[in-house]
Amino acid sequence: MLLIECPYCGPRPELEFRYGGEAHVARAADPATVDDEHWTAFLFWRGNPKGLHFERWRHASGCGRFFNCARDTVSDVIVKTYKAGEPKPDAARLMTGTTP
Amino acid sequence: MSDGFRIKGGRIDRAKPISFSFDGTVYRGYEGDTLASALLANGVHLMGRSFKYHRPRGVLAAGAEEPNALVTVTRGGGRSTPNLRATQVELYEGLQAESQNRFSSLGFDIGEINDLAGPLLGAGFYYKTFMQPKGAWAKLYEPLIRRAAGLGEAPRHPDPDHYANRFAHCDVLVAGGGPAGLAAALAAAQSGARVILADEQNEFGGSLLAETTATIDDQPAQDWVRATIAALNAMPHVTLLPRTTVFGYFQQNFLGLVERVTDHQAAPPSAVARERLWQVRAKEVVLATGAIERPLVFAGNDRPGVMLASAARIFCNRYGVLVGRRVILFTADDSAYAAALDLFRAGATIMAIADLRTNPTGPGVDAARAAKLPVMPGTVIIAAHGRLRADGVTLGAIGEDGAVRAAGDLPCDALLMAGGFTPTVHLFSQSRGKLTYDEARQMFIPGTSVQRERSAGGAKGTFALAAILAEGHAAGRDAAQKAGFTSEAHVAPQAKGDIPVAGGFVGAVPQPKGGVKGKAFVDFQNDVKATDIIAATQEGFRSIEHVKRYTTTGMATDQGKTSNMNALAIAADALDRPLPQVGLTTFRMPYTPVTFGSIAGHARGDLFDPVRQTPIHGWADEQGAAFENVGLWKRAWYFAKPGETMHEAVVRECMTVRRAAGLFDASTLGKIEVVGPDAAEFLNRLYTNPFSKLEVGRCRYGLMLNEAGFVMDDGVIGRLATDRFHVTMTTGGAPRVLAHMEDYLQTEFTDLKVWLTSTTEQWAVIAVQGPRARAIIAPLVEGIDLSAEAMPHMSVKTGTICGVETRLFRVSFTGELGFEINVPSDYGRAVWDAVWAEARKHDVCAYGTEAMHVLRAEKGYIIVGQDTDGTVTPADLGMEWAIGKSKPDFVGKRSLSRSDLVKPNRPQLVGLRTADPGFVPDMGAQIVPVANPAPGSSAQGFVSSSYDSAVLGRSIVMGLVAGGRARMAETVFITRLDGAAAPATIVEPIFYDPDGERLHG
Amino acid sequence: MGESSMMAERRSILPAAVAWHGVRYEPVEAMARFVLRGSDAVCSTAAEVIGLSNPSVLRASHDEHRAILWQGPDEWLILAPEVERVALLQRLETALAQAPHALVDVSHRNVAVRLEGEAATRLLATGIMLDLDEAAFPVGMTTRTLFGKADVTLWRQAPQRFHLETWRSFAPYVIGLLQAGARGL
Amino acid sequence: MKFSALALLKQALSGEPWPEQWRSPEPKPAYDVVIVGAGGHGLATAYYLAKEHGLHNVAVIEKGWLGGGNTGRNTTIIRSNYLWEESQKLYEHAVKLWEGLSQELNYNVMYSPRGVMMLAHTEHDIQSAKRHIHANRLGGIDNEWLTPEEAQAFCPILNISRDIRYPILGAALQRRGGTARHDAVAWGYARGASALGVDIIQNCEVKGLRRAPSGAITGVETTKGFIGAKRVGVVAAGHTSVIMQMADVQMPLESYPLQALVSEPVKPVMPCVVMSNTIHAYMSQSDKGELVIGAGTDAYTSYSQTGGLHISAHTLDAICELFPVVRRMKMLRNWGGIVDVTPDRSPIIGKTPVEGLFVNCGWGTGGFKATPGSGHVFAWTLAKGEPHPINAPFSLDRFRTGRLIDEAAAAAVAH
Ligand SMILES: Cc1cc2nc3c(=O)[nH]c(=O)nc-3n(C[C@H](O)[C@H](O)[C@H](O)COP(=O)(O)OP(=O)(O)OC[C@H]3O[C@@H](n4cnc5c(N)ncnc54)[C@H](O)[C@@H]3O)c2cc1C
Ligand SMILES: NC(=O)c1ccc[n+]([C@@H]2O[C@H](COP(=O)([O-])OP(=O)(O)OC[C@H]3O[C@@H](n4cnc5c(N)ncnc54)[C@H](O)[C@@H]3O)[C@@H](O)[C@H]2O)c1
Ligand SMILES: Cc1cc2nc3c(=O)[nH]c(=O)nc-3n(C[C@H](O)[C@H](O)[C@H](O)COP(=O)(O)O)c2cc1C
Ligand SMILES: [Zn+2]
Repeated sequence: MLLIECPYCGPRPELEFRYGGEAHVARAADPATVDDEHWTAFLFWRGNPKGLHFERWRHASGCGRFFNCARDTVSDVIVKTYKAGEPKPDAARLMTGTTP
Repeated sequence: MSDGFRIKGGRIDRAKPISFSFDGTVYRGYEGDTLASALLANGVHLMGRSFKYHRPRGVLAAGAEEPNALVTVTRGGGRSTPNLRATQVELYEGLQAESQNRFSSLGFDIGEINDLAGPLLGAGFYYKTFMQPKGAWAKLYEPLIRRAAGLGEAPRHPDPDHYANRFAHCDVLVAGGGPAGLAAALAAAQSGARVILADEQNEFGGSLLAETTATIDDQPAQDWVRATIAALNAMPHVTLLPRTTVFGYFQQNFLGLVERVTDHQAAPPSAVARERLWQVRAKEVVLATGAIERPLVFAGNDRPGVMLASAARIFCNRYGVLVGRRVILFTADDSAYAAALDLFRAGATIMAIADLRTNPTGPGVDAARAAKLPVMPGTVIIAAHGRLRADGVTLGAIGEDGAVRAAGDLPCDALLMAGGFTPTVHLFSQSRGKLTYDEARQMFIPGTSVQRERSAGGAKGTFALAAILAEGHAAGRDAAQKAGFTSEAHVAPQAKGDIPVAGGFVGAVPQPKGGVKGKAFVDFQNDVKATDIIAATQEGFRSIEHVKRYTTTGMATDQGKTSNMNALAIAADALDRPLPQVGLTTFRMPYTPVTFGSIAGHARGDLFDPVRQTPIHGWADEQGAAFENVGLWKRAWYFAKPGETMHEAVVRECMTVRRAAGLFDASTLGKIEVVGPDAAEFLNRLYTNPFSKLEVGRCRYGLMLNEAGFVMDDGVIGRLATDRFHVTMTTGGAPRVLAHMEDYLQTEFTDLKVWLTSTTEQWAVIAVQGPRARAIIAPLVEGIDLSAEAMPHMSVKTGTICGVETRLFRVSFTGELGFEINVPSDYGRAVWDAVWAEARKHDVCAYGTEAMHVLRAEKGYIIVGQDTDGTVTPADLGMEWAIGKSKPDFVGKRSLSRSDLVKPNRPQLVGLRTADPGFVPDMGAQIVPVANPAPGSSAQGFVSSSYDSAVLGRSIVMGLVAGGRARMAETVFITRLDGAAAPATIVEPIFYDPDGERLHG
Repeated sequence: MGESSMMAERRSILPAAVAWHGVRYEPVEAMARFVLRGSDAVCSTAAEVIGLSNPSVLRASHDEHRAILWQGPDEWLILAPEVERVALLQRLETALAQAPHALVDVSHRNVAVRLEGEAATRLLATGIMLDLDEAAFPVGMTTRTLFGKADVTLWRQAPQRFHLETWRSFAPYVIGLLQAGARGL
Repeated sequence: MKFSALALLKQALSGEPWPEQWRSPEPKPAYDVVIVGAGGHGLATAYYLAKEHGLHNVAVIEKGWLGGGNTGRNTTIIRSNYLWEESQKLYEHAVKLWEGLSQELNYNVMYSPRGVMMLAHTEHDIQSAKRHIHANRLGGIDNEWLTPEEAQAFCPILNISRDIRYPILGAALQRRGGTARHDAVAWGYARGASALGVDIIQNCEVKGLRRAPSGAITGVETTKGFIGAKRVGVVAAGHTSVIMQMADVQMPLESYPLQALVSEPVKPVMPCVVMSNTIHAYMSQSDKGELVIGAGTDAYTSYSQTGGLHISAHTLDAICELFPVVRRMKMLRNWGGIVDVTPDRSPIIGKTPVEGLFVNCGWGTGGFKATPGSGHVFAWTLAKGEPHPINAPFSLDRFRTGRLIDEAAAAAVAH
């Protein structure tokens, strides 16, 4: 069970959270203007990287907030969590800063 | 039988004799014994039969690594536990154990014929045969193989025992309570850290419990153990967990421990849990799990009476049992000399100490020589003899050239093997730490850590007691320090006088040219021989993972604790590759097998999942309602009167609603209060329907799509104020809908000032449906004008009922005049009772979900999840009317224009009028164009709703049919499981009161 | 229009108090409960109306009869005596009229139990995954979390006294799990 | 050397070692077809390419040991009682091949049609089960409805008490469903393919996909150097996204850890396969005697091949409810695989936007059962450059048009 740092409540057991899939997949302001290709990408295409993954979690059984998380999908080590709306951190910088 | 092999000394309590039985024979032991030690004391070595060849087997080890002595312990009823290691079963008065995997008796087992057929049954033989004729495998061979395989019998009755769970947190978790673990726990605890110390054994002390010569801080080692435990016990921030196995090491220092609470008791109190699962989050971990001795691989090494030297020493010193009177040792390790000396002092004759090494030296060897024990350097055992018990060996001398020559036979009644120790790195590996190979000492030891842990003692390949204690102490301090605790200087305990492990051997021992007859086992439990491993490599299985799976080495219940290193060495040798390159197989949890029940814990019966009941549940129960599970809720399904069938009850309930009225408990309906200045705009974006212009006091149906454009939920939404909506949704969908709304609100539509609060449980909901609905509730309602003009269909008003505040909805899911009375939950039952009292004056009934389904189907109202399945669009349902045309966007809108979603032949919701009015198709029946479609034909759709409608006197059917709405009046066929498909006509999906007059009554 | 002057009777789902080994369970009396949503300023205003302070993150502010429990960065749970419910709701809405917010009555949605006794933390550890050591979870701390499979709000009122709040229909599960846990103490 | 009882006897008497089951060659500079991934699907593809399409200049490149991916770590449930016609055709094609696979490969894969029973616990489950049964019968696939009593007769240790939290209301039974020995499937195909000239190159990881200026595939970069290929078929299960990324192709995939566990072996108690999608429990008993239990996926994507304790616990909760006699039995080993999951829980088999690059992936939690069929149609696709009619609907394009084959919609999990 992961230990996840909620940006509001601090470290909490994974079971209090709901995973929300890849982060920073923005919904177009006006979907009507998006062509099929891009709309399909928005709906379904996912990076699914082996390595650093930016993902959404919600502290569902806690403060209820969605937030973002940078996690290494090989080691499952959580490198950073940050509030929804905050900019995506620089991946390269995050990885160099990590000790497993 | 008498316990003739019992000697003086040991940690058993001679004041507490115990009688127990094994395969029906009664024996005597003492408190403090294990089943294995007590049997050995009685001279019983034969304790089991092997998996494949059914070879007679005795005990090999004294602890968790035991592969052979597996027994079933029964306490009657469902309390039967197979595959227990006799070395870990603590003796209690009346214990009953049975041997396993033998056909007839342990002494005579017809399965032993397999031993003779050995050459036919080499590694992977079953992949090469049993293929002809086709089908014979499953019918003929497989059942035979299955019967022969397996070990013990699964229990026959449900387990009546109780299992507990505990979440725990600590600064330092110490796994293993031998010298390393005790020193670590003490050092950590002295600095003030919260410490948990767990050891799988009944007593702390580990290897020290069998130590005779060493002293620690100038006292006998066992006295130091006692003092240390006492010191730890006195500290309130220390939790000592004996009989507790650390079985799993998960992410972020989360560990699973299982504590055996009552298995060692003769009469466990029934109120107490049998086992307790500890789920521990530790800041820091110390792994002090010790090391496990390796057997040596030679012919006959599996015979009863052949065992590990360390085990014999433990039986002797800890349990006061001599495993034999004429003992031969076969060693490559100094520590065997400690065993030899101890057994010798206890009265055994040491027939020979065959040492693989040409020039063994060290304190153990010196002491043995001083005691005139027959030390034979450069000697191997070529084979051990004896069927049900080892009775002798053939010795071999290793020449200068390295060749082995037979050097005569020697009798014995016990043969002890000492192949060196393998550090117990299971937990370290599970934590994803990387092992490194210590070339000189031929062992894998912990290398790079990944989590916040460190190893100490035998687990790290450190074997001299002084060093073990120093390492344990340092590890404990380091762990505490990393967890934020610094201590004033406590010094590490000082030790001397032990005979440490030194040396060792991996692989198959040298043999005379041309080999020897007889089977040399590597994996005892799975009957894997050295030759099997070599054969596998010859067959192309070059990866150690392939070797493991092809030979099954390391896959038995001991997971190769005693065998993996030997298997690896033999494979590496056969492949002519360096051992570390061949590599180990993956260590997986659990360290030793863990009871399913302890993992499931409290999650059984009503605690398996919460049982949610409405405030009115009790009433329905009193009326004898049948309930159905919907999500976590129990919902009243139908209210059969005595003697009524379900069908009769449902017919009565439906007819009553249509004729007069019915009461329905709709409390489970999901509810969300959407509040804030942007509430209407938020709903505009989440539902297909428009909400901006909805007047206060009015309701609107809402259809919710997922982003892919498919229907995900629906419900009625009432506007209570400009900035306040009462939103309802399906019972099962409520959690999903709230999560979906929060997702969009928090991450996409962050510009909106609106908040969501679940109010599902704030309100009990009593639906009163039917022509008499208004008359029923009128006497109870205050402050609300119930007239059709003041309160038309799809409106909501607040007022009081029975003096209680209510949100009263005029809505209908039956097509009748209907109200849904929302009252605060604690009042639900009383208001229901009051409404019921009124209702009875009108000769009405309560109805359940089944009647509700029929009534709504008669009206063609859909149920999301039944008439939709996650692939259905609003247009498929003919619900284009629910889409706000002028809205620029809502969730799912963009997807609706994708090419496949606008195809004309998509399945569309239609009614189906069966030619035979009495034919009620199965829900899920397929729609086909002919009565007898050829197998492999395509379906044109399926039946989504199908009921017997009492009011219409016929069946009513809805279904999704390809291009259905353009096919009105066409005849199609509906499949049945008991014959040809039956004809039906495509009609509009509304069967009763098509103009909706009754709604507005 | 009805002339009913009857007053329906309230029925709690909570069983009566029980003492287990080392810990006593007790139903908490009916209360007024509101969920308050909005900015921090909204909570400050509300707190002033109630006469309490705006609780900090993961804390409760309270007096003998009322409490504000932090639930999330824009969410608070207000507890007050049942008799104050209607008046308090009005006073709060009046005070908050100008600030965007949501105030929702959940007096019947939630129920609460009180656990007290030297074994209280051990019993809770049957289903609560959080560290309940006083250093990690001091008196005055509150949070939503899980108790087994049920969502709960936990509030530590004294070293060995806890207020455990859950949705009404989860109460039998929560109490059942406490009871089962009491066997494993 | 042909395997048979006689051969076994001869070998036993002579003491001669058996020949290698497959060769372990070094890679050639180039092949007609390179398959990435020596799981069951990749090996079957190679076998059928050689056997049925005359393509012998084929390599299967494997980063680890063959069969060590999900093929070697699945709960081996085989069935074809899927809902949608497209799925039925695909999985039934596989079941037909399973029935003769041991003979085809001269390797006992221990296909055991002991029956797969899927439990219904709610009214909704019953409707869903009946829908499957009707759809399957129409599709020519056996599937029948059992009452709780009939279900218990088929699996005597099943608890059909009405008093449990989610009582069993009935079950759908596919008698032709069952299990097979996972490892034997990989080994049998490897042996068969190798004998037909296919090079299986283990311990060789594909690190890049080389493309011509036109964009077409020319080969793969590996840890053993460049290997040329006219066509490349990616059959890498959990790692598909990673490999497709090498050609800048984004996939509708997410990789999740899926766990399974076995109990200690016991004498036969479990005569069939039982699945409960509603409360997440899957159990059968292997020929060796372990209860083989499928757990769920972790909530988050991961390539770690392990998962959380709570996931296994959730499954064991359910197993103990359904089979209360096993509560006292013990978990022997627990492990994880990495499953690649598509949005509609159906696989993707076919062309990609890159010329010469083909993909077979997205089998998620349930592709073992498809192994022979998947290999068979994918071999056709690679040989002809066009999909076989059976896999044509399983194109990547369906996510754009919305023509999803959503098995998840009707059943929560597909094992
Ligand atoms: C726990 C579990 C239980 C399951 N239960 C069932 C079940 O009961 N029934 C069922 O039908 N299905 C089940 N499945 C699913 C099934 O196992 C898979 O769908 C199926 O085995 C996939 O086979 P494959 O050959 O495509 O993949 P794999 O066997 O995973 O083969 C893919 C291969 O590609 C290799 N590879 C990856 N990247 C590279 C690279 N860069 N270079 C070279 N090689 C590479 C991998 O090492 C691997 O060997 C289960 C899966 C799991 C994990
Ligand atoms: N001087 C001697 O008597 C002597 C002789 C031979 C070998 N050795 C070796 O030297 C080492 C002694 O020191 P040590 O403290 O490192 O080891 P130890 O063997 O004394 O203690 C390890 C303890 O850890 C327990 N354990 C192992 N895995 C566990 C788990 N997963 N969960 C809970 N408990 C677990 C064992 O039961 C044991 O009590 C041992 O490896 C021992 O075998 C000592
Ligand atoms: C159907 C099946 C049955 C298995 N039976 C056993 C078993 O009896 N003993 C065992 O140790 N492992 C068994 N395993 C698990 C393997 O040892 C191993 O854990 C699995 O192949 C995953 O590989 P890994 O753990 O090396 O990563 C079994 C695996 C499967 C798929
Ligand atoms: Zn939080």
